[in-house]
Amino acid sequence: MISKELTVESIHLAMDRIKVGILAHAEELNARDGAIGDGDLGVTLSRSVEIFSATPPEGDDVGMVLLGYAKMLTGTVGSTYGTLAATGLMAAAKLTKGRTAVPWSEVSLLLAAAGAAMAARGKSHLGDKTVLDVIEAARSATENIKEPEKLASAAAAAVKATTAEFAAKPFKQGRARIWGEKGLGMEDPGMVAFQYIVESLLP
Amino acid sequence: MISKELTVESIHLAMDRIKVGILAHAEELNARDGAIGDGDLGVTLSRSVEIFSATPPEGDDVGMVLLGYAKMLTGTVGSTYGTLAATGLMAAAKLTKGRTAVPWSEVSLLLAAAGAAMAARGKSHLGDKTVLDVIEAARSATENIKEPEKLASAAAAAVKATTAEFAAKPFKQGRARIWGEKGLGMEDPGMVAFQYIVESLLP
Amino acid sequence: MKKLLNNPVDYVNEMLEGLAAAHPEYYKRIGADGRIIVRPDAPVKGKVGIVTGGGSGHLPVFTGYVGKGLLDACAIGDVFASPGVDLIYEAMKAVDGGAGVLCLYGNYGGDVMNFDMACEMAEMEDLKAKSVLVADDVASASFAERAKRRGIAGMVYCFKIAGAKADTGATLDEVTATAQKAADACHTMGVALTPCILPAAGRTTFTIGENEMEIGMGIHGEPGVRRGPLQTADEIAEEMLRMLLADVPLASGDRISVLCNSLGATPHEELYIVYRVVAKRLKELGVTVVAPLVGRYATSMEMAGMSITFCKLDAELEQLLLAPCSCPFLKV
Amino acid sequence: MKKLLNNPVDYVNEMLEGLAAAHPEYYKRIGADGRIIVRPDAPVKGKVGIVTGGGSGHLPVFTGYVGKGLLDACAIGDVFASPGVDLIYEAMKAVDGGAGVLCLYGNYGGDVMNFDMACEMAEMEDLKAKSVLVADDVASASFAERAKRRGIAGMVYCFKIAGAKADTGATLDEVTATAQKAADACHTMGVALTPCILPAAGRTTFTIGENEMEIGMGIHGEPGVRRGPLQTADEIAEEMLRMLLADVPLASGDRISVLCNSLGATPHEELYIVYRVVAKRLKELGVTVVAPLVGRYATSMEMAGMSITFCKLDAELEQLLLAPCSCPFLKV
Ligand SMILES: Nc1ncnc2c1ncn2[C@@H]1O[C@H](COP(=O)(O)OP(=O)(O)O)[C@@H](O)[C@H]1O
Ligand SMILES: Nc1ncnc2c1ncn2[C@@H]1O[C@H](COP(=O)(O)OP(=O)(O)O)[C@@H](O)[C@H]1O
Ligand SMILES: [Mg+2]
Ligand SMILES: [Mg+2]
Ligand SMILES: [Mg+2]
Ligand SMILES: [Mg+2]
Repeated sequence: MISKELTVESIHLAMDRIKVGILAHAEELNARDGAIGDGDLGVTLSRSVEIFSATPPEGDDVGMVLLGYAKMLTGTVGSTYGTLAATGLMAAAKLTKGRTAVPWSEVSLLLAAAGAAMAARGKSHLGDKTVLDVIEAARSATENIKEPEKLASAAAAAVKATTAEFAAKPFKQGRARIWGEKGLGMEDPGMVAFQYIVESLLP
Repeated sequence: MISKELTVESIHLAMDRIKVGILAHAEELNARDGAIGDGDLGVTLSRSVEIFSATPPEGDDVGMVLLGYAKMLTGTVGSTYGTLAATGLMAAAKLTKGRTAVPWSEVSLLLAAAGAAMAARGKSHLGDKTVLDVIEAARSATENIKEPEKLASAAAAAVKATTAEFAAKPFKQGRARIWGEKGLGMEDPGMVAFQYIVESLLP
Repeated sequence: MKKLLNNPVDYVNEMLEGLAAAHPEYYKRIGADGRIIVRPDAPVKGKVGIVTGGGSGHLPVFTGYVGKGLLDACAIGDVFASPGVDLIYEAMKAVDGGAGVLCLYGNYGGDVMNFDMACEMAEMEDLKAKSVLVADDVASASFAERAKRRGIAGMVYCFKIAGAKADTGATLDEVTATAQKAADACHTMGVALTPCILPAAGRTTFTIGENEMEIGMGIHGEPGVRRGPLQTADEIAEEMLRMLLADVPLASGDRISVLCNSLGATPHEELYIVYRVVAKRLKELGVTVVAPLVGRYATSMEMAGMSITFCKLDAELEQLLLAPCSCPFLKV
Repeated sequence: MKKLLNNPVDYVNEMLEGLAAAHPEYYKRIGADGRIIVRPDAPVKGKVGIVTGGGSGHLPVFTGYVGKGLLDACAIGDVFASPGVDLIYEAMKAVDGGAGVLCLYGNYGGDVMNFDMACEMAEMEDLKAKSVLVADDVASASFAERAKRRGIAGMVYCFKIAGAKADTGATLDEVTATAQKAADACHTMGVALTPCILPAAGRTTFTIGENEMEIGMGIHGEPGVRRGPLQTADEIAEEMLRMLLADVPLASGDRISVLCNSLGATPHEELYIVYRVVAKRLKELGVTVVAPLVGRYATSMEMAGMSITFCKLDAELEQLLLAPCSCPFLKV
């Protein structure tokens, strides 16, 4: 089933799997976000993946399909996570526009581009205890990997470890920042959500 | 000390005594009013008697002195009790204007005039469980009495009995009316205040 | 609930000090303790003066509506207590520009006594005075006994309309007749959710369960029509509408104004949620809504709850409602 | 605290339905779910369009200030949540009368991201757009780090002044410069007494002890400068004034406007008690107060507490502040 290169089919397939993963953890993500934020992370992610699968973007241009998914995000709710995800997808779209197949080895590059764009959009930095830190972990773990199965498992392991590692640190961005000391020991919901996204892609 | 007839001196003297009686019971009257009304009866009565003794009206015309006291009441707070008392004093003033001495036997008549004017002002009736009922009790008990000591003791006994008798009935006027059933068993604070006023005049 | 207070004894005077400091172009303090607010240009020669009065704690009612095309003066009592007779009389004298004075106020026992007495004083000194009582609270007495109803938010329409009428140069009798027509046109239903705190007493005015509401409760906690579990906004709005429409039957083609009023804490958001139901129902009936008001127009400090007022219009009332007026709380 | 609610999911849409029904002459709903409010006459040919946006639950902020001489459109998010990027971009397109669009909104992370992204979209489609962020909350960052401050009640002055500037026919660069000058002129200190309830969550935004207050707390419960026992109104006012005057030193002869704003439940009476202290202190300093505002101008539903905003004026800002404007919540 897994194609030799990254194509629009593999993207649509990934989105289907992510949908399953997100819906299974929606309540949990709401609760995690509710403890330090406004409790909507599960809701907004669920709404997004539902829309993804209802009207997936057409065509075989990888870049345009990624852009299509990004636009669905900007068209739904205005949550931070949604806007950041749209920003990341757009950055990846720029690098893949006009291509129908992208070597799996470029995934790490796409993650790098996404992370950089998201940091600019969020005026945030690595180490701020946000989704940026797990994207960087995935980028680093996927460097030079060419097989899709290995990509997913390397990314999943790195993301999980990074999420756990950051739990002990203070939040420096978003609504969670206001909790100061109380945030110590808690995992960042945005990191956990990304972990579930990557884990849905495990073979 | 007690003059043969009602003169301005006897009025000033009565006001001094009433001041002592009111101040001694101010807290209690606040609490009684607070249970069913806005809790200001002791405060407003105290304020009134303080002003009475600070600047008693001048002259020897009984009516004009009563009017003087009435005007002090309208010039202070806007409490129901104060306005009713001012109304009663004005009615008595009308009957005594131009006279320097009024036979004690007319006290009952003055109470009748005061009560009638107050009922008109308050759009209320005998039986409504208000100060009107004790004024009527005092009027009736003082009919044809000519000696001031007897006047006070007859009035005090009647007022006390009436206050107690009405406790069992429902409030039909003022703020207390809204309490319905809960008002049963409670004495009307306005009646109790009048009781203390009359009792301060006991020899 | 918590209050920003100093010594509660100074509550009303400090509030008036701030009010006059913020809006000197609208409000001038006169009388003992500055407890009367008058228009700085009072008395206006030849214009009927309009005086109101009542207890404090209801801003913008009563004081706030002193302004151009509105009231000329307000006599101000302590929180939820009547202003004194002399204060009322002084307010009347301050605004008599030769055309007489209308006393326009809410139907509360203490206020009625004090205004009546002040009017008797005025009569003795040849100041022409008339009175109109606002008695719009549908829940407080049956239609047959309208005169016994308490005055609540409908007051705002009466102030506006009477003020506009006086501005036309109408006589005291004319202003009185129109004010009475406006008072008769107003029907209000309220719902209370929480009490407020009396500054002096430091305690709440009444108690109500955590999940209860009381339909028809008065703004000082006077008993209403029905206490029960808190319902949805739509259910509450529908119940209030039913009672209002039973009181003032409306037919297709009728024109009314509607005031959705917060008692204090209830936010604009919720008022609009309720107004939505009102607008829908009136549209179904073919009734046209003119210049609706949604906001905090007659409050009980930080009480939660709201009221709906219908002011049924004829050509005169509508024209006067839309006439210009200006105070810090209402500008047309 | 209790709310008049239906299904919390419908809270914002029902609120907007009521808002548009009550004031169709000011507000037209467009966009997905009607989540954009625009002036019915938008776009105004040749005039710079001014767009704001932000979470719901702050009425009159943000939506309420769409009106003549004020804002042209508002993109509306859920309670305390940003509006989506597309919504913002659609609002911008709806008000572009050819002179470009100014995005004028409060400095909150989510809003900044979404407005930035919308502006990038606008750039791609050759719609001229500029942004000015309101960052007036003195308690949220030091003067040296002003750009990090949150936007709170000072927004009202920025909307008013930028709206008046756009009405003069000024260019986008001019309106942007003046809006930035207004934003720089605004300094706000707040105090929170109680939280509010999030309709969807059914719980309060934060907790605070029965006899506590928090000076400088943000309107969503962001931590402030100091939490402590509730003090008197005068003490609280003096503390807030000290902080404001340290941030914006005022000298004799200076002219400022002052907004005493309730966060929702705190009644007008208490605002005036506080305003009294502000007026006294400014008078002592020889500072003239122009067109002060006292009331509920930027709220968090039924939160108790208040804020004081200083808007330091120069000749241009003062003239624009006094220029005519009209919406249901502010008329000059
Ligand atoms: N400035 C930022 N830069 C990068 N990531 C951020 C930033 N702010 C928040 N996040 C991420 O977004 C997550 C919260 O997303 P979401 O619930 O959508 O936020 P909100 O409801 O506050 O808009 C956080 O857990 C964090 O991982
Ligand atoms: N309409 C009325 N007619 C006669 N007496 C009344 C009336 N209303 C109240 N009272 C009397 O006044 C007393 C309350 O006085 P007060 O505390 O001054 O009232 P308030 O504070 O409500 O103005 C009651 O106990 C009752 O005796
Ligand atoms: Mg969230
Ligand atoms: Mg959110
Ligand atoms: Mg009392
Ligand atoms: Mg009283």
